[in-house]
Amino acid sequence: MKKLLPFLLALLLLVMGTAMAQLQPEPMGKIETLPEKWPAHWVLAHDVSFSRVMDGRTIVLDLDEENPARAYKGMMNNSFAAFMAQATTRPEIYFASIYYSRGTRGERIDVLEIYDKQTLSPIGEVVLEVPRAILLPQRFTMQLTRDESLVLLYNFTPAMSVSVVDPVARELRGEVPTPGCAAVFPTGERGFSSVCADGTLYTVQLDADGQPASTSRSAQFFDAGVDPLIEKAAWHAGKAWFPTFMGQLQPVDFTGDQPVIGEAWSMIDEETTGWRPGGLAPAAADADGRVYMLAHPEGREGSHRDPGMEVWVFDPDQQQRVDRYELAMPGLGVSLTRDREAPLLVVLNVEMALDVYDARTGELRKTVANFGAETPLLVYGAE
Amino acid sequence: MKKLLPFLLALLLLVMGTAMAQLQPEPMGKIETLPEKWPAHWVLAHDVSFSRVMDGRTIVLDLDEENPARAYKGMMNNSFAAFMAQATTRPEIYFASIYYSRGTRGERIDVLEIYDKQTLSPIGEVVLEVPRAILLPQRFTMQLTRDESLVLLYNFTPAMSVSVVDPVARELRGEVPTPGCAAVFPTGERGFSSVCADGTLYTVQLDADGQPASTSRSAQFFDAGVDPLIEKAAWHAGKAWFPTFMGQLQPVDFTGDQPVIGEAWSMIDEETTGWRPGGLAPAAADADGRVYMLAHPEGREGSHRDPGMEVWVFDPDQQQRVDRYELAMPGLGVSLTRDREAPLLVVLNVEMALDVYDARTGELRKTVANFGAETPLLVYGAE
Amino acid sequence: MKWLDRLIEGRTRDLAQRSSRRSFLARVGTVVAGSAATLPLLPVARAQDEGSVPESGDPHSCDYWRYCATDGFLCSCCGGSASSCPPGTEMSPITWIGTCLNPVDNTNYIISYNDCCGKSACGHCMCTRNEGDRPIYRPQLNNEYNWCLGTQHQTYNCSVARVIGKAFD
Amino acid sequence: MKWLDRLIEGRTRDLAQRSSRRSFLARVGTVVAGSAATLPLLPVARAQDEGSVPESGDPHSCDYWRYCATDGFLCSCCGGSASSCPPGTEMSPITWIGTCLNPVDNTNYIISYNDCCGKSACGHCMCTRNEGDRPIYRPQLNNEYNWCLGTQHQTYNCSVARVIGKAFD
Repeated sequence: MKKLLPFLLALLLLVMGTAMAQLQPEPMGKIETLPEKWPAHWVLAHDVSFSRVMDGRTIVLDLDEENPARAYKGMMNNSFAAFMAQATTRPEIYFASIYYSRGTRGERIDVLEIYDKQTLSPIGEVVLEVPRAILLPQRFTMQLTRDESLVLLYNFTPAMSVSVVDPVARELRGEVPTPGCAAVFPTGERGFSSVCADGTLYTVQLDADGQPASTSRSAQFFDAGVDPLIEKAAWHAGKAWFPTFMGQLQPVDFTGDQPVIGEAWSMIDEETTGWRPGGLAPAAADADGRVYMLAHPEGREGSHRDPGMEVWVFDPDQQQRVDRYELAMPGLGVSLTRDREAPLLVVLNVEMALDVYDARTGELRKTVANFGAETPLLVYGAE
Repeated sequence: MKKLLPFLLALLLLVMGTAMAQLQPEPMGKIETLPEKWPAHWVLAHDVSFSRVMDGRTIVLDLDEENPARAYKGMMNNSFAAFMAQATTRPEIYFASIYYSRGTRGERIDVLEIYDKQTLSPIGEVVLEVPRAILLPQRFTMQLTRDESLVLLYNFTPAMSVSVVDPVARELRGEVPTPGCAAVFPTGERGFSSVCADGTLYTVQLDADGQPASTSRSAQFFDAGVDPLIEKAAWHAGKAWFPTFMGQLQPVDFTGDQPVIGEAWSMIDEETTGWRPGGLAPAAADADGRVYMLAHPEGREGSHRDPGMEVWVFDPDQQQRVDRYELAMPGLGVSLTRDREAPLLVVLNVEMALDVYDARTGELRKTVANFGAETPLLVYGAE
Repeated sequence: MKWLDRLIEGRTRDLAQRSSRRSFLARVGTVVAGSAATLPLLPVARAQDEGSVPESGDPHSCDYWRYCATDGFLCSCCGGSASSCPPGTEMSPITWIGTCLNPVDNTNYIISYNDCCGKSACGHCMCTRNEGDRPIYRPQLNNEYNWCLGTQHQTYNCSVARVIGKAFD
Repeated sequence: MKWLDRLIEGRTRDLAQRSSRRSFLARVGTVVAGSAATLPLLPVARAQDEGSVPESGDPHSCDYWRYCATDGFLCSCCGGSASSCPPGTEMSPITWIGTCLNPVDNTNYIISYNDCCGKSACGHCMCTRNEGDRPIYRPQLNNEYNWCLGTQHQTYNCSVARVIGKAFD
C-alpha cells in the first residue's frame, strides 16, 4: 500500500478542487454473499475451459432465475480439469487443482482446495503429494466418504491409486494402491470401491485415521473385453447404475461395507434396436432413484461418447423404461437437481449450453447459454 | 520415472505376446524446429486469451502457407496480458508474464521470459522486482533499446516507472521513475522516452549498466485536455507517428538522444469529415515508412477505440494520404510484415480473425481464422 | 467492448453493422472529473442529505446510464450488482472515474468504476463504452488499465459503477 | 471430439445433423492391441525390412485413417505432423494404443497416440474418434487420460499418431 499513498493523496486533492454537488456516495467495498444452504435449483457448471485448461472455473447458476444476467451467482477458479466434490454436512466444496510455478510449466503442485459456499472463497488447502490423475472430467475421480470425514482422489501416474485427505483437519492421510482399478465409489461409511479391468470391484475400508483397515475384491461381474462397463454411473444415495457399451444397466449397491452387485438388464428393446448409451456424463439419477440415460441411435464401435439424441428414464427397481425424452439439441451430459418436488433435468448440449428440462415430463423449460463458460463439461446439482 | 517402470515392463510383455507383423516403427520423440531467421511473411498472433487471461499464448503463423493447418508453426505460452518484444540481433523473443502460485491467486511473480525462436522454448528468465503494468495489450509497454542491450518495461502500481533488464546477462538493472509519463519509446542507442499527461515527452538515457545517465523533458507539444495524443503509435526505424483523438498525425523522431518532435497535421480532409482514427492497435508503418491508420466514420467522444471501417495509407513525409482501403470486416488492429517487396497488411477483425491484405493495393488475400486463438489482440510481423 | 462480448458469447455476425453504434448517451462524458474510491476521506462522502439517485434502465445492460466509461465485464451479470462485487472477490480501492448523464434528472453524476479482483474473468456481459476515457498517461481517466491495485490479487473479474457524487454542470 | 472442435472454432450450428456421424473407418478398431512407445525396447522395432506404410488421405483432417482412436488436437495442425511434435513441446514416452485400418493396403496397423506436452492446448483441429477406446480402468486403451506422463510437464498441447507395427488380422 505504501506505493498507493501518494496517488491517493493526489486524487484527494484533485477531488477537493473539483466542483461536485453533495450526494451520499454508494458504499465502497460491498461484496455479495450466498446462503449457506443453496436452493435446490442451483447448479454448478464446472467449466474446465478445455482450450485454456490452466484457467478453469466453476460457475454457480440459479436455474429458477428468469433474468439470465441474474442467474449467475458467482464463480470459483480452479485448474487443469480440476476434480470437484460437494459436502452436504458442511457448506464446503472441494476442488483438486494442479498448478505450475510458471502457469503451464515449471514446478508442479497438486492441491485440494476447500471453498466456502457462502463466500465462494478458498478457506484452506491440502497439498497432495501424489500427482492426481489428469483426464476428461467425470464425477467418480473425487468423492467424499459417506460420513464425509474423508475426501478420496483418483491418481494415475500411470500407477493407479487413491489419495485420502482429511478435509476437516486439512491433512493428507495417505495413498492406497488400486492396481488395475480406477475411480472411487464411496462404499459403506468410510470406504471406497474402484472398478477393475478384470471385471471386479476392489473395495477398501478405511479406519478413522484414513488408513486401510480391510480390502476385498468382488466376483467378476462384467467382461471388459466383451461389453465394457462405463464407470460414469448414475448415483443416488449410495446406489449406482452403470451403463455398458452395449446398453446393459448394471446396478451396484454401495451402502454396505461390501458392494452388492445386482442383476444387469438391457436398456434396449425392440423399439430401440441399435441405440446405445453415450456421452461424457451419460447417466444420472434423481432423488427418487429414477435413472436418466443419454442414448443415440446407430450405435457402433467408438460411439460410446457420442452425443445423445434422447434421454431415457428408467425405473431401475422395475427394470423398465418409463419415459423417452427427445432432446431439443443433442446432449453430452445429464444431471439432476436434488429436489423431489419439481426436479430439473439439466442437459449439457453440444453447443456447450445448458438445456433445462422438467425431469418429470421432459418439457424444455429454458436454455442457459453465454454465461461465461467455455466447456462446462460437468454440471452438478447443488447438494 | 521410477513409477513408470513397472508400467513399461507390463506393456512390453503385452506387446511381446501380441501378434504383430514386422515393420519399422515411426521414430519416437521427434520434435519440430524453426529457422533462426523467420521468413518475412510469418507473424506472431499474441493471444492474450481475454476471458482466460492466465493461460495466454502467442501463435506463430506463416501467412504464405495456403493450407491453414500448416500455417500454424507453433506456440509460446505466456500469462496475464503478457508484454511482448522481439530481438533482431538474437533469435529471441521476450515476454513479461505474471504468475500466481495458485493460478489466479496466491503469491505473485513477474518474470521476463526469454524464448528461443528456433525451438520456441524458454531459455531463461529474469524475475522482475517491480510489478509490471497490467492493461489491454499494446506495443509500447515493452521495448528493446535500439542497441538491443536492454529490455524496458512499463510499470504502473499506480506509480509510473520503467524497469530495465539486461536480457543477455539475464539481470534486472533497476527501475527508473517516470512520474506522470507512460509507455516506452526507444530513444537514441540506449534510452527511452515516455509520454506525459502534461503534453511532453520525458526522456532517459541509460549507461552501459542500465542506470540513468541523463534525463530531459521536451517542450509541450500536445494538450491532453483538448486533443489527446494516442500513445499507440505507428513505428518504423526509430520514427513514430502518433494519431490523436481528433485525427491529427504527430511525427516524432526518436533516433537521436533527444526526440525531435515534428509538425502535426490533419489526416482528415473534406472527403472524410467526421472520421477519426480508432481501434486497439490503430496505427502501423511499413518498411518504407508509409503509415497505415484504422479510421471510422461518425467519430464522437468515446469512439477512439471503435473498430475501423477503412485503413488509410499515408506518406508522412509528403503529409498526404496516398490510399484508402475499405475493409472486408471492421478492424481493431493493424500490423505490417517487415519486407519491402510484397508487404502484407494484417488486420485483426472484430471476429478475432486475421484479414490479410496486400499492403500495396489493399486487396484482400486471405482470412486466417480458427487457428486456436481466442483474442489475438496484437499481431506482430516477424522481425 | 461489445464486439468482444459478442465474440466471447459466440454471436459475432451482426457486428459489422454495429461499428458506428451510438448509445443514447453518446454525447455524454466529455466533462470528466477525477475522484478517488477511498470515499470516507472525501468531502463528497460527508453529505447525506440529498437522498438517492433517481434510476431508470437495466443495470444488466451495457446501455445502462452509469456504464458510459465502463470497459469490462458487468458485475451485475457476475454475481454482484452495479455497485457491489461478486462473492469471493475484493473491490479495488482506487480506480478510474467517469461522468455520466442520468437521463431521469438530466444531471451528470460522477462514477467510480471499481474493479472486483482476485478471480479471473467473469466472461459474462462484456461492456465497453469509452466516453471520457483518456490515454494511459492519464490513469485516473483510463479504462484500459487493470485497476486491481491495492488489492490482495490483481486478477480481474468484473467492474462496478458506483455513483459517488453529482457534477455541477 | 468433433463437436468440441467446432465449438472451439466457433461453428456449431450443423452439429445436430452430425451426431450419428460415421467415418469410412467406422467399423475398425474392435481389434485392439497394447503396445509401448519406448520402441527401441520392442521386438517390432527391430525389423526394418518391410519399408514404409502406404499412405492416403490428409493428415490434417480428423478423417485421416491413423486417427481412429485420437482424442485431442492434431499435432499436424499445431506446428508438428502426424508423427512429430510442435516446436518446444516434449513427446510423452508412454501412451494409449489403437488399431486402425489403412485403406490403401486394407491392413490393420498398430498406432501409438503419443501426446506432445509442456505447452497448453494447441486449440486447433480438435479430433475425437473413439474406435477401440475403452474405459479408464484399461488405461492403455483409453484416450480420456492426459498421457503427458514421464514428461517434464503434464500440460497437454496435441497428439500424434505414430505407426508402430502391423497387426496380423
